[in-house]
Amino acid sequence: MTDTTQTERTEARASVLSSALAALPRPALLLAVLIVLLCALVIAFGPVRALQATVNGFVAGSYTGLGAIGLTLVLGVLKLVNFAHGDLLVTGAYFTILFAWLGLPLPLAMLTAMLATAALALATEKIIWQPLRLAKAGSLQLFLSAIGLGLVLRFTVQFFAGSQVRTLGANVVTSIAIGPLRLGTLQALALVVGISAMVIVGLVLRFTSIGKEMRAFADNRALAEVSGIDTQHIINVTWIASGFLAALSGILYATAIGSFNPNFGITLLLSLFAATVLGGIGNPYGALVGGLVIGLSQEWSTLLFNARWKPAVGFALLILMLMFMPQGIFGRAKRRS
Amino acid sequence: MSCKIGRLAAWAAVSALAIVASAQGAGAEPLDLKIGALLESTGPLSELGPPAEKAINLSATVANKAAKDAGVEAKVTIVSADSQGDPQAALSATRTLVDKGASCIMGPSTTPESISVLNGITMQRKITLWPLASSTRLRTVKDDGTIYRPVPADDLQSKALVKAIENHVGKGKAVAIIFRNEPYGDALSKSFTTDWQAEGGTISSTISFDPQQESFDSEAGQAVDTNPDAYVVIDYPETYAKLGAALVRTGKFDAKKVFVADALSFAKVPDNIPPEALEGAYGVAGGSPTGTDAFKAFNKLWDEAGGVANASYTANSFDAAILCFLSAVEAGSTEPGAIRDKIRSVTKDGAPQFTIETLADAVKTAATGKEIDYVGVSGAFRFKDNGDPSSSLYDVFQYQGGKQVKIEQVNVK
Amino acid sequence: MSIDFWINVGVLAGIYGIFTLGLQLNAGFTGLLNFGQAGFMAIGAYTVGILVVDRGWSLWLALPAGIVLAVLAGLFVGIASLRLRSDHFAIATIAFAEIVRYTLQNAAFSGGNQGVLGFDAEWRAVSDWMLPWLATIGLGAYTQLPLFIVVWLAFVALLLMMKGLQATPWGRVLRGIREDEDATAALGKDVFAYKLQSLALAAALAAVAGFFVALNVTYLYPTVFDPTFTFFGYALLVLGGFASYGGVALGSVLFWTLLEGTRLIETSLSAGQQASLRFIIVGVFLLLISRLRPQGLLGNVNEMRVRP
Amino acid sequence: MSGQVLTVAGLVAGYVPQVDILNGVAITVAKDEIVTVVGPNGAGKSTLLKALVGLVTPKSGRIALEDKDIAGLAPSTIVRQGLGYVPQRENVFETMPVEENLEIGLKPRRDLPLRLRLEAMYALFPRLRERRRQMAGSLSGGERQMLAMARALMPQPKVLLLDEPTAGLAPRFVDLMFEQVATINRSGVTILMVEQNATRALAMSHRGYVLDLGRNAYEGEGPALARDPKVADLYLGGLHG
Repeated sequence: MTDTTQTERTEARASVLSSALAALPRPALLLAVLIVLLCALVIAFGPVRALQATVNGFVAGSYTGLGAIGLTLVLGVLKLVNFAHGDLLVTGAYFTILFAWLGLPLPLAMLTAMLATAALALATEKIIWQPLRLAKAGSLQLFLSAIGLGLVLRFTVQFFAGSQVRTLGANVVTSIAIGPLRLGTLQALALVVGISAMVIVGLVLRFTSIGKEMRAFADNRALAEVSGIDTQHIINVTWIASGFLAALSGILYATAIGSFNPNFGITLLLSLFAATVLGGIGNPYGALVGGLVIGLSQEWSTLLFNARWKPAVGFALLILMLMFMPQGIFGRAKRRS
Repeated sequence: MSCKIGRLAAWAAVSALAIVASAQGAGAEPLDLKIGALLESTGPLSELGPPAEKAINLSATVANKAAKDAGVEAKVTIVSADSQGDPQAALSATRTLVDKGASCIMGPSTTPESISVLNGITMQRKITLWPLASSTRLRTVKDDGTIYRPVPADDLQSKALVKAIENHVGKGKAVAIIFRNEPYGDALSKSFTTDWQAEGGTISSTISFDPQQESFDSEAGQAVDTNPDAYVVIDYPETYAKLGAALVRTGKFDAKKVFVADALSFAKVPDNIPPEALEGAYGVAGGSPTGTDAFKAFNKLWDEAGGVANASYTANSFDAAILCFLSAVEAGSTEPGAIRDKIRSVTKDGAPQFTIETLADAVKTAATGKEIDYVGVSGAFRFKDNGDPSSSLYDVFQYQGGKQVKIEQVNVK
Repeated sequence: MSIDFWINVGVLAGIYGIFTLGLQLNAGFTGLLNFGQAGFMAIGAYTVGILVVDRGWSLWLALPAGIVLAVLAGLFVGIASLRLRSDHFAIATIAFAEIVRYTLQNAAFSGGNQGVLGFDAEWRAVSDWMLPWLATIGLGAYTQLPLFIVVWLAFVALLLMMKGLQATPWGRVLRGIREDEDATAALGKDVFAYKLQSLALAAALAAVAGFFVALNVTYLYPTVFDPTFTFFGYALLVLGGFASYGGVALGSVLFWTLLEGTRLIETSLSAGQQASLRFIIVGVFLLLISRLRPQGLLGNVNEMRVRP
Repeated sequence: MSGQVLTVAGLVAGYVPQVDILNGVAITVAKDEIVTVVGPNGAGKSTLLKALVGLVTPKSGRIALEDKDIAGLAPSTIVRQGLGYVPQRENVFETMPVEENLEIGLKPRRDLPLRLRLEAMYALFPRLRERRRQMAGSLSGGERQMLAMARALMPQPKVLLLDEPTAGLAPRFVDLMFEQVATINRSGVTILMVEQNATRALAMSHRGYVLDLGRNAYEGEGPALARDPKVADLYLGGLHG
């Protein structure tokens, strides 16, 4: 009996997928705060510097936010703290290198890499996560497995590809001028892809049958089961989507940033988690907006402090948000019965 | 508890037996030299691992060929271990190298690793350590003459940078410093600031960035916004690929105003760095290497060997291993202390000079016990008492068409 | 020769053991997912280093000061974030540890990027005094042996202390909190205060571990205290067994034997591949252990779940 | 066994290998009946329903829905065979609007038209129509219970399993809830219910079972069982105060 109660409590305590539209007040509040801050920065540092920092914040945020969308799905739907997610991004980028080396043209190599990473994510479900779930593994065992999987993925990539710096060879220096402001062309692409991915995932979750089932599963797994939802199917779909999105963001990251090695996933990982939690676990809009909020706050902070404090600013923001807005920007507190 | 200690002891005993079984008569002919390579194969600096590994392996190939050509019975084997870029892991890694019989240890790349390895192991065993770290802090520790740095320390290099900027931009100008927030960038930026201001120059901005961030556009913007006469960039290629792209994207950046420190000195600009970020940029490299035949020969060797592209400090790693080898030949021993005591005899000012191309002759001469002067790929080595290179000659180079071209030499004190 | 290597493995196992006793107290016995342990360790270690180098304190006086500061940090973190949900608490503590690390790297008082060096003279004196004494019983050749002995004496003492504490009413209340927080609160126990004490005590243990890290590495540098330290701590905790102090000792020895022992694998691979292979093996091992023996080697299957 | 919609025989089940909560339960439910299972705390009432719907895997015994053996199947499969289940707690998707909850409920029967089923539910529970766009998490206790039942009724189950439908409700809603259950039954739904509020539940049931320590203790017609002094003494004593 205690078993069930505990799982039920787990689910009750986790904030889950929710509709962005229905949760307007908190995002609106956040938007207001951001606008006030931006105005203050414009007054203090002049419009060009403040707005350029804002543009940079959007770019930095899009890298984190896009990566966090896949993570938030697994965290929200499967309640799994997937510490290997960053390494799935790496796998996606290196699959691209592999397929390009095998002779595929780059765009096709990228697509194949996304499919391959999705297949890999599904394979981890079959080989690792499903058996652990059936054995009723606790949260620490799952966490440990995720760390182990991350090590295996990252160092398998490194074993075959080496740890030297790689590039996908895209032109990363061209930029678009908007008045006195500059935005890198590929950075703009990253931002567009990030927002598109967010909207697509959001719409799928909101309106499609599988999306509704995923939300139901995330909300209350036992109830989803007895409502006739094929839960294993939902789990598989979630992994496929997560792997695909991870590869998409890994490839975009590798392309837009232009230079990477197998460590980039693990260095990005804590930011991904921060964006996920900030946005409200399980919400794709939240993941991207969470990423943007971190990006903005970090880039804005460079107007005030030396840039080397950037990461610390991100973590401080995370702690403050957890204390004062624990459900995240788009998260919804679940009432306990 | 006792059972755990017992287990440990059992392990230890097994390992000890293995070592005894494989041990060979020390100092006996022919020379069987093991050179340890402490590589950052994993961890935050893992991009440094593969090029360093290749450089040291190349040195063994070159040394073995030279020994054969010289008819000297000496063999070099490289043993390597992963320092993970972490002082604690570097300790374990070094112990495995020592267990494998390493007489010298090449690397590691950072000051914390170097000091912890020195204090923990190498100093007591008189094993020479050849760190690629340039912090002056390394000088402050007691090393019993075991540290030899194949790279110039910050204080010399910062003076070379000052001279190069004065020659190409002018005295008393405004300079923006951009550095990677690590011991290397931090220390060199501080010495440069002091030296530049002492010469009447101004620093328009000092920007340090966290290497683990994904974009550096704000940092780049801050650097160009002050509209400096020159930029000093202290960075590794991995992050400069991102930072340089961001600098170019500002639209207000002129790579010809850039002066890079030695970690961004390559024969050929690596693929991952956008050409616009370095084309026309100046840089300094210690010991007068660029443009020498040895430098060209090394780069040819590198390209022929295939594998990873050339990167920073590979020539320094290569030279360090060759120096260890020549010292062992000179000492006629692989005993670490004996090698340590001969290093100055193979880098003797005024003795007959040899380079990578005449290495066989160098081996032949050294085997007779005569002093020699090995002029490395990265330049001549003049070690001071503290093991730092004292060479006052620096090449000022410029990247032209993606290649390093020597412009002039400067002399610093 | 290789004995040196294994003594070093033993030193690491002992240090991580002390570090993980705190995690076991928090996660295993109180149900708190403390992921900021590396931060407390850094505070302890840096306090010692800075007091000795900058203020001229004795190393032995600086150690208690480091512990006190780590405890204060534990109380601060606890008061700020213990009311958070458990998974948020985990993330908040990790963020705290990272802020500590970045502060140490960027601030002037901590030596910034250049770290803190030269605080261990008094320990070296002790070590040098022990070596000839060890030599008389035939153990003198191993320079790390004094540190090994001191670390393990401290570890065993602290382990026994923690075991003893667990048997007291205080320890039973903690376990009650892990089992059912609401029920424990209903019995009139101030759950928050108990959790705070648990966290502060773990921070103290982290500070002791940090002191030994400093002696081992001889150099205080921020990256030594990155979150990986805490992850390794949890890995060996789960390996040894949940809610078992003896498991911490066993887990630590096994984990470090594996992690460092894999360095000795001889292959004809390149150095980079060999290094990668090591971590692939460790990763596979972590996957296997959580699959085959989820409760850990000395753990009890009924205690393996942390309340989220 | 003809005429029986649900037949359970010799059912043994539990959560952990060593401990069986159910030790050979046998019940039958005929078409259009309300059958109530009562018993003291820990008798295994909730476990019985969970075993029927597949959330707890039976170790032995037979569960037949009409003629099909459903023991050991996955919950989603069992539900598709025609069993509807309303858990005692956390029985709605709190982060989803009322209408989406109902839509999810229809998953086992994709052949039924959504519009018509929604209309049928709104007709049965007019309150839900008013709240259709509202998040289920913001509903009152009684409304949640209605939504939970409506969700389970969406696919027109052959038997509806109710786990303590009145638990945690304010007294004035308890009457309402029993009325609702009666209404649902009159609309042609067979009901198997587990209740703490035993006397009231038995009084409105066609038949009843008393479970104790995971075994059948008594069975009979609902009202008669409620009046049975032995049953009242042993099992109903303090339960409905």
